[in-house]
Amino acid sequence: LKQNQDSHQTRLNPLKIQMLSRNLQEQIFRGLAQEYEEKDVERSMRHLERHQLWGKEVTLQPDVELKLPHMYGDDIDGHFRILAQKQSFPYLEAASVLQQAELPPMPEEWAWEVGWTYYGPNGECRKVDFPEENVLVFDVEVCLSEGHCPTLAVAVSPTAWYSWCSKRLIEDRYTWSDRLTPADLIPLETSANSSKPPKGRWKERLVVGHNVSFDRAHIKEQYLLKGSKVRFLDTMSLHMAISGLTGFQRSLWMASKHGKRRGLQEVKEHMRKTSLRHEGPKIGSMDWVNISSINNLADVHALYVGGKPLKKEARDIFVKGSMLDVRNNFQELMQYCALDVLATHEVFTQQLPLFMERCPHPVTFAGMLEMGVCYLPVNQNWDRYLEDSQSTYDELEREMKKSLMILADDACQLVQDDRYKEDPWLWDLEWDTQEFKQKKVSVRKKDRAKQEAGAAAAAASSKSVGDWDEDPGPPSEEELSRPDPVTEILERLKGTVSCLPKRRQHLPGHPAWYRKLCVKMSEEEAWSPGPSLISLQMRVTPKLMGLTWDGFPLHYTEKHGWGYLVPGRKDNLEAAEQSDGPACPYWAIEKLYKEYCEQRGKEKPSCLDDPVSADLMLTDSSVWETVEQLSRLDDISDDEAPLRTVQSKRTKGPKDMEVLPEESECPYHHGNGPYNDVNIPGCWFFKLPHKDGNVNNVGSPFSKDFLSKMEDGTLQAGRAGTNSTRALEINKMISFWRNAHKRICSQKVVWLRKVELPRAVTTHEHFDEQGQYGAILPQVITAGTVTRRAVEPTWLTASNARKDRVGSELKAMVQVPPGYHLVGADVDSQELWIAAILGEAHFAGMHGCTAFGWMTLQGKKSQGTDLHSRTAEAVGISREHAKVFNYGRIYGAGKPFAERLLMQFNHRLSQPEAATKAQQMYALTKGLRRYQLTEEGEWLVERLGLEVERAEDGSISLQEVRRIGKLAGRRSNNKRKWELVGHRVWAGGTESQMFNKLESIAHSDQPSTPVLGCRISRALEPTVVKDEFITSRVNWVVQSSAVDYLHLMLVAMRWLFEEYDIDGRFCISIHDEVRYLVRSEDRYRAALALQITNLLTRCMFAYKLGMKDLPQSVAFFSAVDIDQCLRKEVTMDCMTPSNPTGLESRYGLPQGEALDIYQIIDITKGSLAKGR
Amino acid sequence: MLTDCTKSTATNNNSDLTSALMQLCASRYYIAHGEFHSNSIQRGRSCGYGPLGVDLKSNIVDQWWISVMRSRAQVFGISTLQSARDKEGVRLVDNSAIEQTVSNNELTKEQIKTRLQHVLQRSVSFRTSLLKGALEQFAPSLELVNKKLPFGLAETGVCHGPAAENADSIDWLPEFTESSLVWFCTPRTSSQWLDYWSRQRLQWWRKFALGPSDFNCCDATDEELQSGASRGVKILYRFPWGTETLETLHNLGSTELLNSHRGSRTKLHCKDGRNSVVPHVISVSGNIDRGVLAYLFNSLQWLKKVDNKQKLHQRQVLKLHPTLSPVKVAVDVGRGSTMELRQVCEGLLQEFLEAGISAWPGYLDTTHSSLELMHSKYDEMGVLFTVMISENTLENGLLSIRSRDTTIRETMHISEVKTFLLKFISAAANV
Amino acid sequence: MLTDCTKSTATNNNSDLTSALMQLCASRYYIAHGEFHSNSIQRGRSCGYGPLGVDLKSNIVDQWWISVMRSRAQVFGISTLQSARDKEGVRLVDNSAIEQTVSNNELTKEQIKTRLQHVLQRSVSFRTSLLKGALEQFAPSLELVNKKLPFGLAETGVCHGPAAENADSIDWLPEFTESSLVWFCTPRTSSQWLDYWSRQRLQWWRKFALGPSDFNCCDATDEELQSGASRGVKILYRFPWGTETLETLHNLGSTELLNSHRGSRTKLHCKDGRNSVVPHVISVSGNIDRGVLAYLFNSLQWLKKVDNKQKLHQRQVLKLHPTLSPVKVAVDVGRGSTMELRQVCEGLLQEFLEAGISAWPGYLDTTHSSLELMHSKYDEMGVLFTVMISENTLENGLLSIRSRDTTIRETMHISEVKTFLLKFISAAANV
Repeated sequence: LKQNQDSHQTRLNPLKIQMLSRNLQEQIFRGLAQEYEEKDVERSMRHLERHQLWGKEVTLQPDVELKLPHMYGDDIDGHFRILAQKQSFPYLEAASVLQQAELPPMPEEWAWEVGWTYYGPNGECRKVDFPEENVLVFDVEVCLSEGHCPTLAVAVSPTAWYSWCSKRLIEDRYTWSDRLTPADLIPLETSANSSKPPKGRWKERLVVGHNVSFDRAHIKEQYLLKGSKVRFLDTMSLHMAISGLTGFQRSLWMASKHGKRRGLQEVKEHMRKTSLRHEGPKIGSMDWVNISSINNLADVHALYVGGKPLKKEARDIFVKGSMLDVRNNFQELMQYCALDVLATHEVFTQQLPLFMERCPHPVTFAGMLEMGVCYLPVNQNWDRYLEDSQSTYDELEREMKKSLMILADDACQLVQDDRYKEDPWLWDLEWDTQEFKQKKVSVRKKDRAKQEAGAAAAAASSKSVGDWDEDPGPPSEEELSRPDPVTEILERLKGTVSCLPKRRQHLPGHPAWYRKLCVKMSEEEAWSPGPSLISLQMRVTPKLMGLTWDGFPLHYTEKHGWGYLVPGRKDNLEAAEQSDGPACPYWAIEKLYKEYCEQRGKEKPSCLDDPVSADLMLTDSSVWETVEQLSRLDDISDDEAPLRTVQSKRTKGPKDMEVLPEESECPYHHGNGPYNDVNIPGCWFFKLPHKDGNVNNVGSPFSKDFLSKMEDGTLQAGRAGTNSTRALEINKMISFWRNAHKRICSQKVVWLRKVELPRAVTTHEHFDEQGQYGAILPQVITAGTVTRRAVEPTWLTASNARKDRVGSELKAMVQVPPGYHLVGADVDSQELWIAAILGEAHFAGMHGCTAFGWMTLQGKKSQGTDLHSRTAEAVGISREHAKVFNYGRIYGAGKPFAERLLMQFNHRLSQPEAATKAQQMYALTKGLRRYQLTEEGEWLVERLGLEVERAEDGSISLQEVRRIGKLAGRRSNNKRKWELVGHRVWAGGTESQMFNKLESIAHSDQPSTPVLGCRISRALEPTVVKDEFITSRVNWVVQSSAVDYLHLMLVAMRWLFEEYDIDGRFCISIHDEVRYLVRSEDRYRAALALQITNLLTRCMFAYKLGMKDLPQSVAFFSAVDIDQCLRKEVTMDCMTPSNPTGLESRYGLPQGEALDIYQIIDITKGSLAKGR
Repeated sequence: MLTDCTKSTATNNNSDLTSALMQLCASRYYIAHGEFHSNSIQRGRSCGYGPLGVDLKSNIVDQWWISVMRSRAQVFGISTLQSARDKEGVRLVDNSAIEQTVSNNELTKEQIKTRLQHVLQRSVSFRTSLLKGALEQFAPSLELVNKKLPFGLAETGVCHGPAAENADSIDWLPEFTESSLVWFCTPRTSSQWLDYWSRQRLQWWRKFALGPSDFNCCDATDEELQSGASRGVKILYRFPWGTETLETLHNLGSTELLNSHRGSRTKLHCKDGRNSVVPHVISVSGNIDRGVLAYLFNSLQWLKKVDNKQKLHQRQVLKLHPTLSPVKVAVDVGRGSTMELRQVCEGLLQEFLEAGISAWPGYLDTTHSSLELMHSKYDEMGVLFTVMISENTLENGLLSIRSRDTTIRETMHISEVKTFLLKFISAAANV
Repeated sequence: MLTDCTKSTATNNNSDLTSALMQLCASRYYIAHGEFHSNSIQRGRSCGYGPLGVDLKSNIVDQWWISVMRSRAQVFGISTLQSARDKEGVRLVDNSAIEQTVSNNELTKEQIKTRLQHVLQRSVSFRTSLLKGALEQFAPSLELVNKKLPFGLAETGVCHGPAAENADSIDWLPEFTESSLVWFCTPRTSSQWLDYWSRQRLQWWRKFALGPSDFNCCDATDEELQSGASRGVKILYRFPWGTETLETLHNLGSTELLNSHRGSRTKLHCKDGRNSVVPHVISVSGNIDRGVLAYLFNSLQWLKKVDNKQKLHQRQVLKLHPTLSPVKVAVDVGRGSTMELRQVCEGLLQEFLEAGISAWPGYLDTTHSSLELMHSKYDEMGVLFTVMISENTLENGLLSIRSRDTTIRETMHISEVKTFLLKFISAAANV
């Protein structure tokens, strides 16, 4: 053990984990000290020893000496309670006024007037600047055909109704600017043309709405960088917190309530399963359906309020109609909007008490308010980015299409001499051409036509007598003045057009498959030449490109989707002679494969380090989405598996396969098949592997699941030309922008005038008069999932910039105005730590006592003792892959998921191999199931006099349970069923304790988060769902605690900003990452505030889990980023095809700073106070 | 089996590809016959062009103008003189004055020298680039836009030189056609504009390419930078013998502009919002002759094919972009061409020419060759479509039209060909 | 009162007219500023052209190509080099070689002479006409038409000289743009072809004239005949200071052709029916720069008008033919131009440019001048139509469009302007 010289503060816990410096521990835990029980320490040491973690060398970090701000309350929990209460007090008060209010009657008639109109209790109405009450229910409607500009809005306060109309609604003009300025938006705090509130004082006010972030994005003052104290409360988020549904539950809910989506495969499957499983005690586990709903206002209203369903038909006018339609239905639409406001109020009235009861900690409420005011500053570079990305995309797409068109054109040459019959890909296309049709003309007419043509010819010959080769000299003046005989002939010949049918055939001379790729000439306007309809999605494309899979040509069948042909089959060659379809040129396929083998030399060893495909390289929470999707396909949640003897065997082929007399197997190639019902002479057909299991058909070999296969050369273009390869490359490059451009381009940017910007910006030396400064308000649903995580489709899911993805520099386009900086940090392995500390609290109540916890705190990549390296080593996969497994497992995914993932990473792995590996990995980590006997079981054991192997906690293994069961059955006469086992636990793995803790919370009567005590959605409480949705519930524990973490941070940061006069605001939180927009001069103080925030938040977690100490290694962010744009690392230059020269040279953005706690203390002298 | 072997053979046998293309260019009327011309163009200089080369080059120049003029309102065309009395560029003096001096035997050595110095003072200089002319036009052009930035001056024209270092090796004065856009902008935006134009120009080159990825761009190294330039970008084409620069973009700052106006800053001041600035200069200059060659190489496709007798053929097709292709349609007759057929051809050709469709009078050639030979000739010329008039046409007005790209023949009525071609050409411009 | 006084004042005061036009050309972006340029173009030489001059000239060149290429199937374009190592044309030698000789003090007189002779032998010659290049291309071109006559080779390009006789007066090397059609025909038909082309060319010049009678033709006198020519025709324009030749047509017989191929007749033989002949050459060569000036003079109209304050104004209108007019439409905004109006202008301009209608971004000029001043500026530029965008346009899409020729303003919807202009221009081309 290395000792730091200056160690008077250095403290190690009994497990040799470095704890907080003494001064910090004392300040935070107010003199309380952690106490350690001898037996717990011993138990922990033994556990660590078993997992080869005991006695590893650790390096110590320097101590941190810091004078923390004065803290409130008796303990850290009290501190946070007081902060949160102070912060949310005015809003909470406003909320309760609103909740108790009796709303005034709704006006009968709405005023057709620009701006706000006030409707008094006695039917009077007058124009006002904006509603002045402290609390409003608010709803905005936008006529989508006219862009982002708000069209009309309705608000109600406890005392009056208000309506708002936009200028664009009232005044009819030919054009309107497509640039949004604050003047186009709805004012709530300032009068027109002003960006200052009356008397210069911003008031604390509350706005309630359903999906209120949408409404917020249309409020003028929200775009101002500083000032507004309005906060928002979202009834949709409240609903999610109270009664939210998981994504899967939503589909089930729809199916059950509306009978919609009956056809949805997964839903059907689930229905079948639940009915199957509950043949015993018949408890309708669909009860949850009645205590929840999906998120839209109508259904939420029906759930909380009931009564007559809301009418939503009028909405269509806003969605599909024009401004004129809105004008024509003005009163009706106002009424509609007002009814929504009314309904929102009714919902809110019901929700508020429920929410306060279920999420009782004040930090939750305060945190949600803060989350509701996201703000992303942008400048002129935003437009430039959109333009650059789109034009790069367009150009690449055009290039790709062009290469595909060239391929199609070139393939046409195979028509000559029927050469297509020998092409390994193109032999089965439709190669037939059409006869050129002429009208059937009567003999008489034909004769006349002939005569006319004859006359024409005669006219011609009469003119020219001379030799063709003779220079006739120039036409004489006389000849020039007469109509030219040559044109005369032409005109006459043109007359014969009458012999053609009215409608022209579409390229009759071209092969049928090509014909289908061309636009018909007759379709006037949009005609474009050549096979312009071709796209990657078409079935003909992979064939034109000559794609091969491990050297075999791709082939498509209706029944099995995309697969490939493997030559060498002999058993069906004779049949080929008789069939009249196109004959497969198996000799050409053989030749192709031979060439492939020669090129390769020999078979490449199965590669372990395939790049992780893009969809798995995601932030932690999106892994969860993938996991949720995948685990839905798990037959049965895997912990049930050992008890039932249903052993999932290798999937058999479809039934008719067995009809074939002999099963023909390919001796030299293993893959997904062969499917011998595809009877192609001389070839076996294998299906391409599918990420959701091999029973599924592959619809396109260009989907993003195959990107990694293209990168490693498994799937490649067979033709030697560059066109195919290039098309594949481009497909990869444009995949991001293709999927995201709609969402990104529809981001609403509001540009600010100079007077609307803070003086700090406009007086800054880098302020550019010609520049543009504005903001995007991301429409974040503050609690959008059942775990209360925020949801937003663009910014919260954006991946980081990749060199080969057009437009992936998105995040970096959030750029500060002059004089400001972005200060933020990622919480280091947030979810792992939360899971770990839960496990530790459960096991021995000290930091680092479980193997999993120890690895999280102390594990080192260099020593191979961190979690991912451990898994990688154990299963023999790469560390990157292991990461995906680890997160997946912690989020509750089972072995089938792991199996599938393994096979996806390495398609050459067989199913049994994958299963073994998965088994191995789970035994090592999660451990094995052990069982506690029931009273009945114990009685039986005693009666039978059995010797049972028990663990420390008295649990027994599965084998023992089976043995007891068997013996009991043999000895007892009656067919009585014994309830042998009750509680089940995990044991023996590094993560067993953690899972036991998670499951114990998930299975408890009222699952709630351990730190802030937020209860799980009513739709997931065990009383309602019984044993359903276990995966979701287990996952909820960690995820929802992570949300608690975030809320704690937001509250602490707000406190420190106010307390120390740090000029800044909350900007955005993306999962485990928070960003603040801070005046440049305050940036280091803000960085220190962020570090202190993290320290207090972690301590709060520890404290609530009964630990009065915190390991030094997690106390602070490893780095706080101080930067001028949003990016993963301050040094990333975000080069992409659309930003080829990088952020620094193209946008003039220098690298930011990433400072650890020591550097920050150095700069700030450890003080948050202004003016050092 | 069909194999596109442009690239694969190319790597094996670059010089073969080059000589094959040069051979094809000479025999298919792109460049004048003779080693001199083929060497010239390979070195990025003008050569004598044949009818097809003239059209290809002028199509490229036209597209260049369209792209710079139509892309932005503030681009104005200018035209400056090739020669001036100046101290820069390639300087030349009149033969006759020297001849007189030499032939006059009565002059002393000193007299000869004085005379020669006199002659030298009256030397004429030929421009080596269009930049200087545009810089000189800057001050008068300010009026066009009321001193508002940015704006650009565009020009295409012949430049000479650079003169060979070694006087002995000067056996001709090299000339080339330059395209030049000189863009004046505020210092603040100059690096953005450099990016903008680099992207624009690369896109433009790629737009007409069969294989766009052979066109690329890269930053110029410090040694390659023009004097006074802070940054430069080169647009490159990968020729079989290596990459060559087609176009260069330089951010010249304001030094050159100040030089050309002898430092009188006040004349040069432009508006930038409320400020007054001396603009920065972005020069975008391309070598059109090398561009011609790049497109020729880029569009040459070699296809191997095996015919029904298992013989291996090599088909060479010049798949020039429809917009650049010098001949859009060839009009030809089948066997046994009679006077009437020829007249129909003449009429059709006239119709095409009047509609502005450049057409090839294939029927004028009366040597009867096989259909296959004829098609391969037109493929090598890069002719988009071949219209065949036959005896049949006289009866029912039907003719056959063959596409260069698919090699497929369609039947069409004579009254509809023109419309089809016009539509095809105008639609293809947008692909 | 409105009086057309072009002719009356013109005869009274020719030099006034000339200087007024030259003044207008310089201030309205036709030619570069400065005495030098205005002198140059008056002497039938190239000058620096401004944006409008560039367009006018290129419109004339385009029309020339259209007229010779589309008129007959057998005309092929070529492009030859400006300079060659040759004994003809303007011969020049490299400065540096002579400088070296002069600066080397150790050389004897004889050594100097030898060196100079050596240098002279390596002189470069610049072409003085395009004829020679075309004659050289004759033999290779025979293949194009399978030795069938007649056919022609066309080229436009810069020529130099002729070098001034007096060595002292050479203070620059004059350059001009020549259009050349070299027509090869049988000796039997050559004089008919000369007549044919003379008629064609005169018709062409007159087609675009406001006052066609100023264009005329006459036979060349014997002294004026080019060497070897049996007959010549000149096309003339009556400038204020007298008539000048715009284009000359010569029947050159076969001498020059034989000379350029060093008399090897066999290579030159063409078919004339069953006979084999050495063709005769008709050369048709025009001076485009002088053509530009001719059209400028021809289309300038002076109108006196009295305004409502009884003051006399003189309105100058450049009534260039719609086909030649460099700017078809100017886009401008009314007073109180806001950002939005400018955006509409930009959009409209873009639409015009994309449709190939050359348009002038008048809205870029932010100095607010009176409407009257603006219109007279556009009239002097020869702008066919002026489109005015106003506040009104934002509300109902209506704009006003003023015609140069009638000075009448019409109201039109913004969505219909483009189609109107396209129709007008294409219809005017046939007038």
